[in-house]
Amino acid sequence: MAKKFNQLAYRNLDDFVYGSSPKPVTTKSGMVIGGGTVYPEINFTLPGMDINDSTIKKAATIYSNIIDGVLKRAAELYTPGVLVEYETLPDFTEHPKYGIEINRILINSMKEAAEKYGLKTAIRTTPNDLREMNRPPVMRSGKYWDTMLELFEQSVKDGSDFISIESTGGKEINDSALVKADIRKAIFALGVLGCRDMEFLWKNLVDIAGLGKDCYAAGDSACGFANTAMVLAEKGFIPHVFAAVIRVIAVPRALVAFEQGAVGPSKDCAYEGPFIKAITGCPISMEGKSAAGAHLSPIGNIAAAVADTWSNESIQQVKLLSEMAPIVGMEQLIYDCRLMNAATENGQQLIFRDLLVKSDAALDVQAYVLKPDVVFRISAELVKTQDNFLRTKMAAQLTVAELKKAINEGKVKSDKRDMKWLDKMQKQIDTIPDDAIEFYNQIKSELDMDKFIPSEYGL
Amino acid sequence: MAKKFNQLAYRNLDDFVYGSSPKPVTTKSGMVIGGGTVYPEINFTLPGMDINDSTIKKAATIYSNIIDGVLKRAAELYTPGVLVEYETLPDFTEHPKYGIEINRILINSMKEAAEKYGLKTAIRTTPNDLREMNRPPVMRSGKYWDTMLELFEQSVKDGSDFISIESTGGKEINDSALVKADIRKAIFALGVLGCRDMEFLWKNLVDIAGLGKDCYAAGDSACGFANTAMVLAEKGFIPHVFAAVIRVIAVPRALVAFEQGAVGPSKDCAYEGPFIKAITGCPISMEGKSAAGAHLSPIGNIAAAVADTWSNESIQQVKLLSEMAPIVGMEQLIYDCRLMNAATENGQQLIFRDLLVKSDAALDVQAYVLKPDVVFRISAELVKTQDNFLRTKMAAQLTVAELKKAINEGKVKSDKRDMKWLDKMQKQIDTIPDDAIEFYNQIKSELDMDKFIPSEYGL
Amino acid sequence: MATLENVSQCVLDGDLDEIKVLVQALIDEGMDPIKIINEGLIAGMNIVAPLFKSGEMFVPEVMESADTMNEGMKLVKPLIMDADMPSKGKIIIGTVNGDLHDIGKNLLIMMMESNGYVVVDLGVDVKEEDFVAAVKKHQPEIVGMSSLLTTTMMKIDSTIKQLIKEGVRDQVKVIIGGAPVTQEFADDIGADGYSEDASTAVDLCDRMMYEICGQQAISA
Amino acid sequence: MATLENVSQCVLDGDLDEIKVLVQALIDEGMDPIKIINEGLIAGMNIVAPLFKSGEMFVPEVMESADTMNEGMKLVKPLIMDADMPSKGKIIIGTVNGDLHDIGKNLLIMMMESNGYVVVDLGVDVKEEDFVAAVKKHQPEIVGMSSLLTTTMMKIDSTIKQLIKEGVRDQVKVIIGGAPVTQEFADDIGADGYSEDASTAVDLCDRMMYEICGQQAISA
Ligand SMILES: [Zn+2]
Ligand SMILES: [Zn+2]
Ligand SMILES: [Zn+2]
Repeated sequence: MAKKFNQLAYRNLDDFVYGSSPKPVTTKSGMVIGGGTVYPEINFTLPGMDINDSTIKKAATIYSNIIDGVLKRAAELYTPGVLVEYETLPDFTEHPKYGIEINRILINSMKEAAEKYGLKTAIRTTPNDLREMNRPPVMRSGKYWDTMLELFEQSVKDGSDFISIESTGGKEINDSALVKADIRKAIFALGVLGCRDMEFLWKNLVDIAGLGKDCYAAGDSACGFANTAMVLAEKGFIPHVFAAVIRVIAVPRALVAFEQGAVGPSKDCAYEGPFIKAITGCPISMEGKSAAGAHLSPIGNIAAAVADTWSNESIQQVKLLSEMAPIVGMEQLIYDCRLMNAATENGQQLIFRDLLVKSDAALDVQAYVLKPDVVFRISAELVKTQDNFLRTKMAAQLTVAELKKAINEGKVKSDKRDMKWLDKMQKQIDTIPDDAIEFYNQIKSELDMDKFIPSEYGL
Repeated sequence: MAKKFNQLAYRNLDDFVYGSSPKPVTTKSGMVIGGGTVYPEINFTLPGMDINDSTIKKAATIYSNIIDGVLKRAAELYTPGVLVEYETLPDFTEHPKYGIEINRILINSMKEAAEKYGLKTAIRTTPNDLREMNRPPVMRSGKYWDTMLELFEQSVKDGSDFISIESTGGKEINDSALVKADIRKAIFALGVLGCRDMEFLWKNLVDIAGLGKDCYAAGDSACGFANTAMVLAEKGFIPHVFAAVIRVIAVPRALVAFEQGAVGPSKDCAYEGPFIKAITGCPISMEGKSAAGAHLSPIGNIAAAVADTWSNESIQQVKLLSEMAPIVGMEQLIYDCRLMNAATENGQQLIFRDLLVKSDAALDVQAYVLKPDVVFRISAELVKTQDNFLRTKMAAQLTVAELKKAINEGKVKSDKRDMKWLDKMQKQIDTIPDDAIEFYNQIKSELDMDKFIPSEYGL
Repeated sequence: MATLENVSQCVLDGDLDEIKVLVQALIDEGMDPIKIINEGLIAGMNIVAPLFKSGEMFVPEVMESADTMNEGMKLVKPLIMDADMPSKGKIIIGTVNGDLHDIGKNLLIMMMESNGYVVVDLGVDVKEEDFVAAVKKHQPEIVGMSSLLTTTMMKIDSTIKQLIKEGVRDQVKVIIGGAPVTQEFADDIGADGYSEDASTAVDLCDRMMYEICGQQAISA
Repeated sequence: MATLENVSQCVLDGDLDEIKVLVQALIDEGMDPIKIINEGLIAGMNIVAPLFKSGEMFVPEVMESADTMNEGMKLVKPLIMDADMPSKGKIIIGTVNGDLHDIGKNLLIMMMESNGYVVVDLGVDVKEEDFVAAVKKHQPEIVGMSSLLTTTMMKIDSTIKQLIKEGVRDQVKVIIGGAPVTQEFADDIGADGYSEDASTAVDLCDRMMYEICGQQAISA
């Protein structure tokens, strides 16, 4: 039975702050995520190398060095806890034994750090979505589905605290929608394909999480959708307003995981997090300036405004002048968290939240849509329907309207071409019917049917 | 005529905040450093390579790519201004034509960025102190002195806004004092040799700055003294309390530059900056968590508490997942500055300063000595004498006393061995006479006379 | 009245309906179809390219212009021998084995095509031997490879080795790109060029073609 | 009463006066001087090393212990033939040409000496040919080079090349370190080992010596 979200999790905008959420999650080690403290979430990846039976030992050594290094630094800086994310590279999901081995290495090092330093840690295991290895993607069965689930299951049994994924259902259509700035196709990709796939996928993942002791299904990220849009916008390839709208239309898709039983913290790169937190009350992970090594962004500070864990997204094991890059990332995250938590200890978290917001909100439309009041206003409308597709269409309409108003009132910096694009999007959105199937029939002829298989989405 | 500092530049501790100082400095481009806004200060260096006539062209291209990249990102993020630091590698000072060429490339790119984006910039040129290339160092004449001054002079004429240096007078004695945690020798190195060298050197540098249009002598850093101590302490090689005391005894040395006419912003890695600002009222540069790629530190946030420019110290031109590392550094600095400046716009800079302080001050003795109230208390004592050596001895006494009190009162985390080391230092300091020459005669027999030439310090 | 300038402007505006009218009118007037291409359609894209580079046009707008140019091409192409079709050169492009990222690759293809290159898209997850087979079949001047993952970038290296092994490495220039890829890496593995993103890749290819064919090629 | 255990404890405590009394007493008792060294003085340092590694001792304390050991050595050394002096091996150490950093190097020397190695310190700013000359003269098992600057790290490479050119590369193991140096760089330029800092360098050298001489060397 899916959960229903038909009202906001908050009554008061002032309660909507970083570090605490109405439904905190407690890890095996006693970290209470959303319980008042913002924790750092550290991510890392291999330097350039091949992965095969002859190199896996070397890769394991690198992961082992990384985790030992970051946990040592975390202990030296007295962090109240660390969430480690292990996000797999494709080879580690395709060959689950590789992924399982690395996950175990990380869990072991975390145990050692607990003994050695008394450090509290938890691990989020995030297999990459392998299903797109088939072209067109096969979403509900087959070799890739099987190996992916194998990695999930064993990780859960081996002691992972959280499981997540950046799932890709609908990406095969969204990719070209992005570069063409085609909002109708993007709404189809996220609101029809994405939401349908999420429902299927997260039902399975919630069940798998249940196989473990105190293991939680944590949440998904529309990374390949909304973050790709953000990166394209940063490069000047597509309009910032388009990327801002994509961000918000990714919200109903993300919500599906929580309807199916995910409890957070949602994924770091899921900037749709603030909406999820407002609607579900579950804690969220976010990333901003301290993830600049993974991607530049116009939301370096505001991303932290209501974050419960604060992440560096990812960094390769390369040497900087001081230390290996993941250790540098660990230190930066810890100081960011210290500052936020210091404000909380003073009872000044609201002041600090508003500074994070003020820092960025007026400078970019993508930052503007993450303002807590904007998040509340849009979220309050979205909960009025339980139809995921309609929610997606509404998200687009509401965001376009919010941005037009903000630009007209001079509340946010905008490119001279932005208003034209907002008008264009509005016109396109207005052609979309309220019913998903009706929309599918309408748009079918425009879709590249070599790229996707309708039956994989129950269509 | 040297300036005298016999009282604090502030009456009220609440005025002692980041971004504004009693004596702001205005750059050619109109940036007012210490005038209310914290600016990012970006530094960068080459990846691993040889420098000679056949590679200098490649090096020039790399610097050109770096500066264009960072200024573009700075403009995209709407920063109110950028201070660029060009800190030379030895080859670029030894062959001034190399250093001059790179400095010109940077200045040209800054001009282009002004035209293209309307970006305000200024440049600090920091030749490395070449005099230690002689062993023992020759401080007041000779080939290295000459080439170093040649680079300073031409840079000033070519349009540099600020000149700085990390001077090394006394380092030849301080190096072994650090690893032996010998506070007497360190006081001799900084308070006798360092101060004497600073007087000679900065008299010259202030004159050279005067050769340029609106060019300022900005300040020095005891990097090779106090930051080396910090790094050794981070590695667990020497006691944190020892590094904390070294930090403060570097203050009188740094002050000499300002007595000679330097006006700030003092050097980024000169963590003695807060004391300099309290005493002289000049703006300061600082670095912390966003300089973690250059060195880890226990003062990631507190370092920003009274900073006027905020620096990344240095980063090589290496590729991270998003972008080249200097661009990543630029973005992180800008977001840090945005947040601080947002607080200032709200009139909340004091709240924010105190959060930066609260974040770190209780967790490490090196952070504790940078607390604004501690800085004020110690500075207020130091200005009572005009004798640089006596000031240095007093700095040591005062810091030991502050730390003992703080540890006893449970105000700062400490290692169980710290009190023993504080007692040991105090005993050693008590053996030091108040007169520099008397001290020199006392300690002479313990000095390795192969390592330094007394006459180079007027001894 | 239809003029070559109107055609160029129409490409710039991305007007898919109008272009047909204009180009057909010029054909009916008896204008040399190669002239229509070079001085009308491609000339239009030559205005687009710098506007994109300076940030005044977005990718979707460039794509509309490219679509418009292609719409015009459809009308003139049948009137010209294949061999006479103006082209800057031929490039085959693919994302390497194990890597599924295609947005960057697709942007590159779009930019290359709209700048007058003939592009053969091998898609994503392209095996070493498939690159080799494509070189043998299509005889391109340039091979472009992209990798977005640190664990697939070494596949660029192995593909180059395969090209050498099969004796076709010298026939082509190899250019590479993608998030983890750097100029240094390109130098290390013996690629001919590295490009940071789609918008600089065209310049890179122009330089490559210049090395291959001399000035001629670029002004084609 | 003086015992070997007292001597070890005295080294650990770093008591420069007491050590003379204790060692002299054992000599006067007629104890084998090599036994005094191995089971008293070096045994003391063998307690110090792990305490330093685990963060329970600071460098200045280790240095005091090392000084204390050396003070004891001064008394026993004249009683032993040079060739019989226990030593793990000989290492020459220097900071490369153009680089003036010596704290890290000096820490390494201190750690190596107090772990039983004989160290020849070439100082800072050491030219390629001076490394070679020192290898020929001192016949060390290991050569250690450090570089703290990105612009001097390539000097490690050129020094290794010079060792090869002069035909002495095979006689020694080369270990390297310093802020910009990485394991990858060490592999690239053909160094035998890389160490992150002084405290791990001793382990590295012990491994190197094991490769050279077998188990024997380490337990010397
Ligand atoms: Zn992501
Ligand atoms: Zn410095
Ligand atoms: Zn600096």
